[in-house]
Amino acid sequence: MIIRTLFFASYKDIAGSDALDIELPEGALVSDLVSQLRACGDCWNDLPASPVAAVNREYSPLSTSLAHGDEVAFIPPVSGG
Amino acid sequence: MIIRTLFFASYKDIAGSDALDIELPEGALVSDLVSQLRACGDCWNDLPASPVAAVNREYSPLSTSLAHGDEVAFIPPVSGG
Amino acid sequence: MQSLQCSITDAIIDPAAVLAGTSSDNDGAVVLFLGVVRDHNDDRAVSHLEYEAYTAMAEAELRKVGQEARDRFDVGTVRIVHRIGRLEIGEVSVAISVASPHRAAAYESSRYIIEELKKRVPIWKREGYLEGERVWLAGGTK
Amino acid sequence: MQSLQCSITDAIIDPAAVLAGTSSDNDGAVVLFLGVVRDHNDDRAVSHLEYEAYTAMAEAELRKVGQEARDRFDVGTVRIVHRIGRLEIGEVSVAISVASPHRAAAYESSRYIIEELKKRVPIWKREGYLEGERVWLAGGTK
Repeated sequence: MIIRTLFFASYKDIAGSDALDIELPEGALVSDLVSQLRACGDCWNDLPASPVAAVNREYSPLSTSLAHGDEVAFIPPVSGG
Repeated sequence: MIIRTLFFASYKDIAGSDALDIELPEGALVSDLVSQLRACGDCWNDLPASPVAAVNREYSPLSTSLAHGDEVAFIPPVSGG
Repeated sequence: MQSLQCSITDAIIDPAAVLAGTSSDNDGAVVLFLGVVRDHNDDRAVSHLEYEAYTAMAEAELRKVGQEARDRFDVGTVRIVHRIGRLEIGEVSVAISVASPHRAAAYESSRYIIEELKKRVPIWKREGYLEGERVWLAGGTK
Repeated sequence: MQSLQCSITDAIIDPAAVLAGTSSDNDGAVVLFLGVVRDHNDDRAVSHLEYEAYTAMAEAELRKVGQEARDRFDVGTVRIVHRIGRLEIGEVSVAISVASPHRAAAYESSRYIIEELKKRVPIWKREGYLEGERVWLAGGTK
């Protein structure tokens, strides 16, 4: 399945992109997406092992299971206001 | 000596005027001014025996002694804002 | 260019004018408080309000309150404007703007000013009710 | 006509427009909070800020925060506008207006909204320093 993966602020600098379509096996969790990204090495190691994530624009635990077409965003510490 | 005496809001209704020049003996205190006014009877009895007062635009105790030309205001409970 | 500006006016209060130029380059937060005429008080239907002030003393007392806020909190420019005369429902009776480097001080000083204003500043409000009566209020409202 | 209006914008925020029409006849108080770009942070001279948002989620999260404020406090119309893009010193980054029958609820709900916004709403700020460096800030400022 394909997961639309979004990166913001400092995580965008890590990813070198603001959005990537990542292929994952059926039944994968958000934590699997994180592991797969960090396994790419290089600056991907700068992505925290347990980043804050949102699935379909809702804060969601890393144990959330994903479905084809889901939108996952990794949320660096926010600094709005 | 002559004391300029100001009345606001409900006290103006009691005094029937927003300002009166009151003659008082030298050395009189604000409390003497109050007593003299209340002695006029009728609605003057509605003026509290110990009203909040300002002398020359500063909140002042009733024990404040007055001088010719002073401006005394009696301040009903305020309700601005 | 921090300053303290306090006035009593019989003109309509324009919130944008009260805000204009209040924040300096050092300020990160501005809090504007507006008091607005409500259509009821304690379950009575209000048609309008009349405000009266001991203007010279009220301006001096507003200035004291503003200065106390500046002494207690880390704030920049403070502006306080209170209207007098007849006010209709929805019109602004008082506007208080405070700029500060940090938001906590902006909120706290704004609140300090309105609470002290309601306790001490010689201004009085008479409510006109829909049925025609007019009554001077004694003491502050919430 | 109480409502909850939340938006992310790349246009200059006009405080008067944020205030316009926020108070109903039932409201006695309006509190407007403005976040303003300061010329320094932690002793470093700031030349400008760049704000980025996860816009769709940020608007949804602002709406949740606003709804929580309405559930907790007796408030009428709530408007929250956050700007993104490049902001110069003195420009408004966020405006929050709250109308309420009573001032305590207006102050407290305004404060609730800005504190929650800074904790939860997916918006990020990058400071540009006078010497040229640009750094993403992590976590809220005071």
